[in-house]
Amino acid sequence: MEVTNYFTLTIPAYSRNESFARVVVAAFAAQLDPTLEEINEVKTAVSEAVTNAIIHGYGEKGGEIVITCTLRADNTLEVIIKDTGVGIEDLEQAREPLFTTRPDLERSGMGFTVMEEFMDSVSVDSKPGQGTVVTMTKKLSTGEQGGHETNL
Amino acid sequence: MEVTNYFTLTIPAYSRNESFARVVVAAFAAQLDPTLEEINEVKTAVSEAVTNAIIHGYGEKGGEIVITCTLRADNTLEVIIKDTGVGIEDLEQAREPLFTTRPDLERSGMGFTVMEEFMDSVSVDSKPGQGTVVTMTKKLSTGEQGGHETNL
Amino acid sequence: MKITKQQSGDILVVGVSGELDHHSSALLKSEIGAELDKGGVRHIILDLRELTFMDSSGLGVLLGRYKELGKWQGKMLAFGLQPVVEKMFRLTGLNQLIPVHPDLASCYKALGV
Amino acid sequence: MKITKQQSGDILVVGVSGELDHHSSALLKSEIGAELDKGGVRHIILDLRELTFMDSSGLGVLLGRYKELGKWQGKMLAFGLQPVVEKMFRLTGLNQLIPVHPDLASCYKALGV
Ligand SMILES: Nc1ncnc2c1ncn2[C@@H]1O[C@H](COP(=O)(O)OP(=O)(O)O)[C@@H](O)[C@H]1O
Ligand SMILES: Nc1ncnc2c1ncn2[C@@H]1O[C@H](COP(=O)(O)OP(=O)(O)O)[C@@H](O)[C@H]1O
Repeated sequence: MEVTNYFTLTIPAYSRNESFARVVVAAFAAQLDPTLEEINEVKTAVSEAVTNAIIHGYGEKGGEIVITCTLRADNTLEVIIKDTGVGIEDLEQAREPLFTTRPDLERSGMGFTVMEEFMDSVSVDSKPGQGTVVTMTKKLSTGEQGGHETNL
Repeated sequence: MEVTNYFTLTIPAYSRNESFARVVVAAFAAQLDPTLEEINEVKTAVSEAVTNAIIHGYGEKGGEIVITCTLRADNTLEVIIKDTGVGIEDLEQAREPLFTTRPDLERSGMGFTVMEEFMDSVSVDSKPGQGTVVTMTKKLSTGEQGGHETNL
Repeated sequence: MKITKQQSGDILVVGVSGELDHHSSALLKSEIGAELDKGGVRHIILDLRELTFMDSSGLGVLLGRYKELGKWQGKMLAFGLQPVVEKMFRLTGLNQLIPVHPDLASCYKALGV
Repeated sequence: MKITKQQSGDILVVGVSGELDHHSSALLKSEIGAELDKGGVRHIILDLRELTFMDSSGLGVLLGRYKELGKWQGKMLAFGLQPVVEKMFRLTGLNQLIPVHPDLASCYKALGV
């Protein structure tokens, strides 16, 4: 399906950039005029993946996160969030609800579960020592289909 | 002066991305809690430079624009807007008020004048056939100095 | 950006809301152009109360319409400018070609209505 | 994010407004922690009317405080959830640990006040 727009954003892995990452993806998705609920779901999923890169990928020691968003002619939004941190040893275990390697940081282990709930598809590619790439897609409604509720 | 935050954003040179570019830079600058007037000035300057890349740099035929923003510890925002389009032959002439090479497109020739008026410094680096880099800086006030008027 | 149009006699009142940049200026140009093509418009009053952003591309499209009206000695007036738009008018000298009024009534008065 | 705190008897009412994510959750943790350290708090009521965003990091910090209250059989209640926050409570099962009430009065009532 034809790509109609895209962006690539590189940010340092600072926790204060979590909200910035959400705003940028939401502003980009808003060009389709989706519902407020869809925008909130995308924002939440982005927040989960970016936070994971900061906390788990880079162990809160900084590094860079690359976010790539693509819109296609069928109104599908694809969000790719990439870090070059420690990577994930056991992907299947990582995606289980309530599983976390950092209970000491009060992590709930629900990050991947939230991403899966709020997006249409979530795929994770990771190599220990090399980093993690989370790819999520979601089909958004457009204004004609009953959007017009957002104001970004 | 120490860099406290930054981002790099790559977008296709579509006119519908002019507003997206403004929103992203404004959201980034908002972390300092500047005044609404300062945010509007930065948005306008960004709009001028991005529009120039789309219209003049790439002749409205597409291409990529790279926007890099840096915040420093003294609250200075630096915005760099780069295209790899046709470049500018005579830089001095280009920066004169009312000068435009595209009166056919109803350009006012006031783009560089507006950038200079709204930012503290504007420097332009361009090579014909290779592209143009516009670097602008502006010292922003923070909340403590009387900001808190913006809501981004 | 959203555009509203309302004609009374030979005066067209154009309301522009949202952000007027290069992307949206094409629409403003064609919307006003369509009215001018019909032949009954002499003057234009711009209602800018809801305009929250304007850059030099917006300036260009307003200047272009101003020049068209000049062909038949028509005038262009504006009212309701927000500070950020007012600043662009002042900075670029546009206010010397398109006089800025406090409200619609004062625009009509200036046109002798 | 902004936090307000108000204590009446052994009940602490914590208002959380804005966005509760990993970045802001540290502040919420320390603000509530400071009150618990003083020793007079038994139950907590969360006023979430102004909370516009919460992700699983917010969930983690609320769960953490919930567990602390458990040490002395204290309860945590919440009211005023916006749809997006309500969804996170339901999806993650948090509403089974932190009961959601329609308003402050109903929270007080549930605590026998
Ligand atoms: N970007 C990442 N880099 C390294 N490990 C990760 C990354 N994302 C997730 N993980 C691992 O997967 C686990 C589960 O993630 P998640 O479901 O988001 O829960 P939580 O973040 O609360 O731990 C994490 O505890 C961590 O071990
Ligand atoms: N990114 C660019 N690439 C090539 N030429 C440019 C670029 N930016 C500006 N110029 C040249 O400089 C001239 C003046 O620019 P400006 O002051 O913004 O006015 P305008 O855009 O209205 O023409 C343009 O007409 C164009 O010839």
